Formats: sequence, structure tokens, C-alpha cells
Amino acid sequence: MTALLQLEAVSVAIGTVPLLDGIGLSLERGRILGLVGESGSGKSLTAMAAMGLLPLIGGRVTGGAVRFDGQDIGAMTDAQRRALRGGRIGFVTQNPMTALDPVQRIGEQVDVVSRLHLGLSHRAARARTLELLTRLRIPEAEAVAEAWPHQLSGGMKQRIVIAMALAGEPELIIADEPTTALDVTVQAQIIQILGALVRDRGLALLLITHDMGVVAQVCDRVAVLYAGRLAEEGPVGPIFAAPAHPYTAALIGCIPQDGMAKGALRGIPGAVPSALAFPPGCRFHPRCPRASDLCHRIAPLPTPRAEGRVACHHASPPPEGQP
Amino acid sequence: MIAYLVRRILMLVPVFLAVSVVIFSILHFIPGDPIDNLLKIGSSPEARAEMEVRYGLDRPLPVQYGIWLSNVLRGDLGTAIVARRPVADLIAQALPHSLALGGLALLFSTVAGVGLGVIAALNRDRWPDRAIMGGVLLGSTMPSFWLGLILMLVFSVWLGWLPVSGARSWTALVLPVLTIGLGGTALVARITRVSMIEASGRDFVTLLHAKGLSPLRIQLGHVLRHALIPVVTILALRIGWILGGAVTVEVVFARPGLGTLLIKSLSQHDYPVVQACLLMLAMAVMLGTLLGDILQAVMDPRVRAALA
Amino acid sequence: MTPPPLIRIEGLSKRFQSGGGLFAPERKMWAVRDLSLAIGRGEALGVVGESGCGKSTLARLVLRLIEPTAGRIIFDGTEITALSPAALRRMRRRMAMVFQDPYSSLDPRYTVTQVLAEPFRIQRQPLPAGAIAALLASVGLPDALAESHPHQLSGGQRQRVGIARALALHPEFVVLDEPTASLDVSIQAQIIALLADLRDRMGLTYLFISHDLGLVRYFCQRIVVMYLGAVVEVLPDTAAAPRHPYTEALMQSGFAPDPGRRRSVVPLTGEIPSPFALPPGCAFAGRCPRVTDRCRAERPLLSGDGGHPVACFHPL
Amino acid sequence: MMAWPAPLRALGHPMGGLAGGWLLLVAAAAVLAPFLTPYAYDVQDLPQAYQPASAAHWLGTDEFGRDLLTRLIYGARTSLSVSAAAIAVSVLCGMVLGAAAAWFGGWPDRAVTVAVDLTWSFPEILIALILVAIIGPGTTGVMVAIAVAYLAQFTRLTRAQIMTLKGETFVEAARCLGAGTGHILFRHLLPNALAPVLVSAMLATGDAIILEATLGFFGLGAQPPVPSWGGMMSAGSALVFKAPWVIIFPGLAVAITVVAINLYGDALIAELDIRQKLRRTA
Repeated sequence: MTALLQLEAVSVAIGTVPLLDGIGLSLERGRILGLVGESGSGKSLTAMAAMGLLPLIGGRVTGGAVRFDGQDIGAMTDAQRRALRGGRIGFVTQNPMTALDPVQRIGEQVDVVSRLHLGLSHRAARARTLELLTRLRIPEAEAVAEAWPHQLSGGMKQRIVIAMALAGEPELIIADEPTTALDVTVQAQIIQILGALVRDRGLALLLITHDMGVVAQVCDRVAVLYAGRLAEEGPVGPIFAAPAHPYTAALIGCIPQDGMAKGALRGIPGAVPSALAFPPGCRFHPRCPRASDLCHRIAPLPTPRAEGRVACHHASPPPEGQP
Repeated sequence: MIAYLVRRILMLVPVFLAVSVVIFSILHFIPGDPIDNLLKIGSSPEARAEMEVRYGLDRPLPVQYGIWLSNVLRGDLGTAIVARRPVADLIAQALPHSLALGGLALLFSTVAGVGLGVIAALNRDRWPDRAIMGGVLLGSTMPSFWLGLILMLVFSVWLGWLPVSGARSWTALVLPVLTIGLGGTALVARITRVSMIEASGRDFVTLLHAKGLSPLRIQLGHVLRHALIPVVTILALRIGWILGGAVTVEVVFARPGLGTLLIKSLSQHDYPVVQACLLMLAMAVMLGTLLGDILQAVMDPRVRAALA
Repeated sequence: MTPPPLIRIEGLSKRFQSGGGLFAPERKMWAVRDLSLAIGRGEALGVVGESGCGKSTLARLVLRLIEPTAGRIIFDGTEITALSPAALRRMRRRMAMVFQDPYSSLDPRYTVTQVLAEPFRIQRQPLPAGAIAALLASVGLPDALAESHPHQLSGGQRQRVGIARALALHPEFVVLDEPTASLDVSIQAQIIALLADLRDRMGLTYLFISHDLGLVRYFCQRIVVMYLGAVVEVLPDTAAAPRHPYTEALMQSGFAPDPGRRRSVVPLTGEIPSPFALPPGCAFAGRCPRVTDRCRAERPLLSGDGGHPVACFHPL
Repeated sequence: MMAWPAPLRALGHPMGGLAGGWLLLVAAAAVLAPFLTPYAYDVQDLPQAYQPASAAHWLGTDEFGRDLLTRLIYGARTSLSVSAAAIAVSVLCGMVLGAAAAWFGGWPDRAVTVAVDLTWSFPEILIALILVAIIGPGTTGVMVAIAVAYLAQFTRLTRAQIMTLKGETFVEAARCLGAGTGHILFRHLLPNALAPVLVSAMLATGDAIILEATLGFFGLGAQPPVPSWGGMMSAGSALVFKAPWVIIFPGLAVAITVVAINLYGDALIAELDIRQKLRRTA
């Protein structure tokens, strides 16, 4: 099965500052790939690169290629890229409170997507919008379509954003921290909606998050970024059971859990380095408990491990019974 | 919305009263006896006595204000000292000239300002932006009377295309409108550009791009619409600012409008006329802000919601 | 006999009003309604709830940074709600607060040294020699940062400076208002570890405000759950099973980092109602799976049996 | 790391440096006027009237045969000092009013806000014209008129700054440590509000120079024979036909100086990083 979205050693810079360094990812239909890391790791930038939206923030792809369904997005014309965005690729933003145009009615904001990408008439587009809203369990869809964004709550707005992402019959949805700005009980609703979409419609979902708990609960595979590089990537089960990269292990260890001993939560010393001062060698070495002389000098390359890849000179060996 | 409109118009009443108190008291702040200020030098004692009764000048100040206000509300603005005619007549003569000039200047500033602002914002940090913003800076730093004189020098004296001054034909309006309008254009262009650039960076614009809309449609259909909200707000607040430019420019071009009347009356100490001119300008300012608030409510549903 | 609590809160309420001018209709809400609590010396009491539950208002009321509409707060035998402004200012050396936003909690014009000297200056105490260095060391910051401005520090470093400032005068009681909510998880864990160390070293009493039930269960001994201005449940220890359906839902909403324990939870439907338009009965009635007619008509009060108080007609 | 204060760093910007250079030049010329000028500003020489630019009179002469450059340099003295002094007074009063309104809130705040909004919507030139009519023409009248005309702007700006700062957590943190009004106001609020207010005061000085020139143009400024940039143009349109240079050069002096103030101000805003703070209240 070929990957729907494939990032081949993508490097990205904003101005003259290199921010992403050789990120390789792939995502198949019907799968959820979690992209995790702390702020400054390059998660959102990866999403922008996958959407072809880097120019908006003054960025550009400096190496590698982003492929959607086998085609290089970088080689497309602007019009072709626009046809993908909103059409075959839907996007869900981080903060639903600011994601909608405050001076346009909800319905029109959703309608425009199916009119643009599916060529529907006004009337057909509205019918489709109402159907989508109803399917997302929005009560009184017709009233909501006539409402202004400021009249809706955060959770409701995020459903509208999801409806916009779905309106163009996408094959891939990219969701950038879709629950960070929401209350915990509402987060669970939104995550459940997104999970159900993948299951019921066979979509692919690139879920960007800082929350390892969300990844563990809904993702099939996970890619861990650190300071613009891929640290580890692979299926969720084995990675949570036995993380190979010390950073992955540390991230999982940062989440308080039931039955955790007092004092067990220590965090990761130091902080994510600024893009202007990435350390040489492995960028994690100043915070790493396993760092050796080698790590100071030479950046580790992603190497296959079990069903995934890890970029570490001192990766934990795979558990018994696996290659 | 209608309830808001009624409330907003009712709000004008206290504002009008405050303004009228200020304008009324000007007469009493001016050095000298109010009656001397109201009469020509050397008037007869009978005229003085009549004036005292007419304005109730022998009564306490609040009563005087009441008399004055009720006269004003009935359209009686007093008698001009120099012209010896009802002030209302003078105002009626001058007002159309000022309305035409102010209205056209406002229109010119808005259209040219928004247009230039949009071009500058779409070409941010490239040469069209730099050129426009440079011109805008120049336009806002030249004293308007001086700009008027220079335009007169170039277009009327050297090139001979347009009449020098007066109000005999519509061509005489071109230079005054340009003179006032350039200052307003600078203001509007600057706000439009900044608001568009600011709006372009908002989250919802990223999402519009992610929906696959074309950049031009996003800029003109969404970003500009947002940018116009602050433009309208500031324009409404600064309507008086543009009218203020009209005062000096009317004098430069010797146009028989309110500004010329005001300056002339000030120098002639013809205070009833001064008061009337100020009252007119104040009303224009008040109506301008009212219009701005209404437009804002029309353009922005959030404003409407806050008012409901 | 148990020792008297350090803090006792009795019948605390705060009502906010907005509008009421010519342009907006007047709106009233109870941010905190009839809340009573006691915090024992050396205890870390957690308060959890979602946005609008009144937890941040509670934090400010306890320190009398805002004036309560009703109720009393007694700190070590002194009723601070009755103190004169001058006496209250002197009292403040004994209590402190750590704020959520490490970016705006430090004056951008101050150096780290100036920030840490401010408590001494405000309380008119001589600044002991070496005090700044000792404070920096106690929160794990290097001396080299003493002359830095806030914008030169990372979020975690700023929060450490905020903690050092709170502890400068050796207070007995510290309110922690979501101290890690704007930090990355790796830094959150660092700060939590630091706060735990400091509690042990200095014998501090904490009121820990958070939206993260998992974090509170790790860090605190007793947990107060708030919903729309009122306490719905007090968990006597971190292992206690929830009795209120809302607490249950909060626990279900957390995602454990363990793919082996995936559960298909039925998330709460609906959203938090506006605090300006509360229903007459139980505030949670509209979202509760166990709701009955009684819940919609009558407001359940907090009643404790077995030291596990809950405000629900149909507890689990 | 921040060895130089922001006003000097602003000179490092290409435009800021050029603009700052011009402002220094004008200021120096104004101060050193008696040593720089070969002619007296007030001695009439009627046979020399209406001379265009020449080697003897670099910028020509006016209707009384006085050297234009000399009068321009002396005029800078009047125009700049009157504008700067007026704005200084205005800023001081505006800061007190604005800070008081923001700090006390309630009805004093509402009263100040209404008064400020009302005055702010009236053109400065009108306010100034009326005030000069009341006080009488001359530099004092113009100074008071400009100061009052810009009072609303600074009150508004200071109030907005203090209101925003009041909501900052570091102010709450200081209260939490037991700080009183004095400490919060003088150690947190005012120091943080100072930079944006002072920069906008500098920009307003440019507007004040224009206003001063306009009042001078109407014959209400410094009284003859003392030259001011506006007063030099007060003969008005009559001269445009006969001797345009008499009008052109003072106007250019005003325009270039005001452009320079704006460009330098922009550089300063960039150096102080306060664009956002200023825009919030624009």
C-alpha cells in the first residue's frame, strides 16, 4: 500500500534560519499518525509544509519533497496546490476561538469549501453543510448555520472547523493541536469525533499534539520530533511499551499517572534550544542522561528499529522476540 | 439594532448640551464685558439696554445660558455685529460651500486612501509599498495651507489649468478638495495598510488559505473587510480633523464657507457668528461619530451583539 | 486531637457584575458561591475544575487580592477579611502566590535581582547579604542569570524566578495558580518536582489550582472539585474513587499514556453553561448521565459522609 | 548587550540616522543663530525686497528686504521651542490626568474619558484658534493653545497604557507582596507607560510644529518682527504670485523637519519595540 502523505527528508527554513532538518514521515489511508514534541520542536511547521502553506509565514522547503498521493507538492502550480487544500486535504487549527472569520455567518464559511472544491451550487452546498453539521452532532444545525462565530462556544466552533475540513471530501486531515485550547471534557469529545472519522470514512489523520496521552489513546503510529529533527518513529504499542530514544522515554515519563510514586516526576532538565543556537551533534545531548562524547560531535541518523526508526547513538535495544 | 439606534441618538443629547455649554461660555472667557463683545464699539446706551434684555445679561449665568439655548434651538442664532444681519442667514449662505468641500474631501480621502492602503498592503515591503508610504508621510507632514498655496502656484499660476480661488465654478473646488483630501488620504491609507497587514496574520486567514481560497479573494473578500472596520472607526472619530483642515484651506482659497466666516469673525470679534460656526462644526462632528458607530454596527456582528 | 487548620474559609462568595450602563444590560454571576474549606498546616490542597468554575477567583479571594461579597477567611487565627489595609499588607509576608503566566508575571523592566529584591523593599526589610544568590540556588537557577531581564529567560526559568520571588520572605502559605499550565510537559514536571522539594524543605502549605486532575492527584493530598462556582466534591485522598458524576467524567477525560489501556469512553455531551444563566437546580444537570427531575429543580448541597463530601442527589 | 540607549541606537537605522542628523542640524542652527547669520532678522531693507536667491541672499529676501535664511534660522528658534515646550506641558498634564483616571476608575474615569473623547474628535486647529482668541495672539497664547489641543491625546494614551498594565500579572504579584498604591504606580505602572507616551510626544511635536505654523499663518503666532516659520508665510496667497520663495522655503522647513521627526520616531519605535503598545490606542 502506498502512502497517502509522504515527507521525504524535508528541510524547512524561515528566512535564513533552518528549522526542520530532514524530516521523513509517511501516513497511509485509514491511519492516524501522531506527531509529538515540545514547543519549538517543529510540529506545526511540519503541518504547514505538508499543506504547502509555508510562504504564509515566510518559510520555504529547502530540501527533500512533500508527496501527496505520489505527487510532489513542491512541483505543483499554485492552482493545483489550492485545489488540494480544502479539497483532498482538510485542516483543523489549534485555536477554534480565532479560526473562524468573525464577520461571516457560520454556514457561508462551510459552504464555500464544497462550492469551491466540489463545484456545488449555493443550495446544494448548504444542504451538504447542514448534513455535515448534523453528522457532527451539532444541535439545531440550521440555526447554527445562520449564527455568527461569536455566538458559539469553543467546542462548537471546533466542530465547525472540522466540518469545514470535511466539506471538500478530503482523504487526509491535518489537525494541529485540535484540543489544546479546549476544556478537558470537551477535548475528549473532539478526539472521539476525529477518531471516528478515520474509522468510518477511511481517512488519514495527521494529529499534531504535545500530549503523549492523546497519542497513546488514538494513534496508530507516532513520530517524535525534537528541535527540528525526527527522534523516533514507529507503531504506538511498541514505542510506549519500550521507547528506544531517551527523549521519547522522558516525554512519556513527564505525564503524571495513577499510582506513580511521589517524586517520580522529575521532568527533563534544561529546555528546548532556540533555532538560532542548536547544539552540535545530537541536538538532545545537553539534556540527555545517556549522552556520550560521540553525541556531542555527530548527529545520529534515523535507523530502522523494530517496525519504526530511531535516531540515537544509544538507543535502547528492542525487547526480546523482536528483530 | 433599532433600540441601539435610539439609545445612541439619545446619547447625543448630553453631548450636545456639554458642547453648547462650552461654546456658550467662550463669550464669557473672552477678555472684556460680554456686552462690549456683542456690540459694535460706540453703540448707543439704548442698544446696550436692548441687548441686556435680549440676552438676559442682567440675570444669573445659568439663566442666560437657558435663554441662549432656547434661542438656538428655535433657530435664532442672534445678529451678526459686523454684518448686522441674522447669523442664521450668514450660516445658511456659508454652509453649502463647506458641505460640498468637506463632503468631497471626505469621499476623496476614503477612496484614494483605501485604494492606496490596499496596494501598499498587498505589496508589503516592496517598492509600491515604500513609494506609497513615503508619499503618505510627505502628505501628512505638509501644513495644509502651505500645500494649498503650492498647488495654487503650480496649477493656477504656472500651468494656468485651474482658477486661483473663489467659488464661481466647480473647477474652483478641485484644488481645495485635493489639499484637504491629501491629508485625509494619508491618514486612511496608513490605517488601511496597517489593519490589512494585521488582519492577514490572524488565524482565520491561515484557515482560509487552508480551505483553498485564492489569495486575492482572501485579501479583498475577507482581509479588506476586516481592515475597513478600524478605518471607519477612526475616520468617524477624526471627521472633525478633516473639517479642521477645511477651515484653513477655505481661507487660503478664499472660499465663502464656514471656515472663512469663522476666521473672519474671530478677527473681527464678531462672537455671535463665531459661536454659530462652532456649533455647526460641533454638529458635524457629532453626526460623523454617530454615522461611524452605525456603520461599525452594520459591518461587525460582534458590535451588534455587544449592543443587544 | 487534630491541630487547627492554617486556613479556614467560611461561606465565601464572590459575585461579579458587568454592564449596567447605557449600552449593555446588567449581568450578574456568582464566580464563587458559598464555599467553605480548611487547609491544614503542611498540606497541599488541590482545586480542579474547567474554565469558568471559579478556581482562579478562589485563589485571589483566599489571599484577599479581590474582596469577597460574603464570607470569612481566617489565616492562623487572624481573620484576614477583617484586617485594615495596612495590617493586611504586613500580613502578606506570610502568604504568597505563584501565577500561571510566567511571561506577564515579571515586570519587563526589572532584572532578576530587582524582581527578587522587590519583596524585601515592599515589606521594608533589609536585604540580607547573599539573599539573592541563595534564592536563585534554591530554585535551581545559576547566578549568571541575576542581571538578566525576563525576555532573556525561557518560560521555565521565568517560572522559577516567580517561585523564588514568592518564597523570598519565607511565607507559610503559597497559592499556586496553574503554575505549569503555560509550560511544556517536560518543564511542567521540572517545576512540579521543584515545588515538591520546596514544600519538604520549607514546610510550606499549598493551595494548588489546576485544570489537570491527573497532575493534582499526583501532587496533592486532598482534592476539591469545582463546577461553576461551587464545590461538587472533596476527595479525601488521591486514591479515593469519585462519587460525583462530574468528577468521574473529569477522570475519564484524561488520556493515560498507555496504549494498552485504551478505553472507549462516552465523553460528556454538551458544554459548560454560561455562568450568567445558571439553571435553577444542579449546575451539572444539563450534562449529567444520572440526571433526574429533582436535580433540575433543586440545588444539591455539599454533604459529607465518611469524610468524603459530595454535592449530588445520586452519588456513585 | 544593550550598551547604548535606544535614542542613540535609533540613529543607527539608515532613515533614523538621516532624520536624526537633520534634527540635530536644525536644533544647532536655532541655538547658534546669532553666530551663523550674517544679517539681522528684523532690520528692513526695502530696496532689497523680493530678491530671489542669490550669493548674497542664499534663499532670497522677503517683502521688507530681510534675508530669508536668517529669518528661517531664527524662526526655527521660535517654532521649535514653542512646539516642544507646549508638548512638554501637555504630556505632563496628560500623564497626570490619564494615570489618575485609569487608577481611580469609577466616575472620575468616566468624566475624563467623555471629556477626552469629545475634545479628541474636534480638530486641534479649532481648539487652538478659539484658545488663542481668548488668550490673545503671541507665543504664550500659542503655547497654551497647543498644550490644550494635544491634552486629550496624551490623556487618552496614558490612560490606555495604565489600564493595560493594571491587568498585567506583575502588578497583581506586587499587590500580593503587600505593595501599596505608591509602589505600584511609581515602580511599575508609570515606568512601563513612559516609553510609549514619550515617543508619541515626540511624534506629536511634529504635529505641533504644523499647528504652530498654521496659527502663525493666520497672524496669531509670534508677533512681528520676531520670526516664526508660520508667521513668515502669513502674507499668504498674495506672495505666491509675486515671490513664491518667501512661502516655499519656510513651508519646506516645516515639512522636512516634521518628516524627520516621524522617521526618527519610527526608528525609535522599532528600537524600543513598542509598536504594538502604540497601535492599541491609535
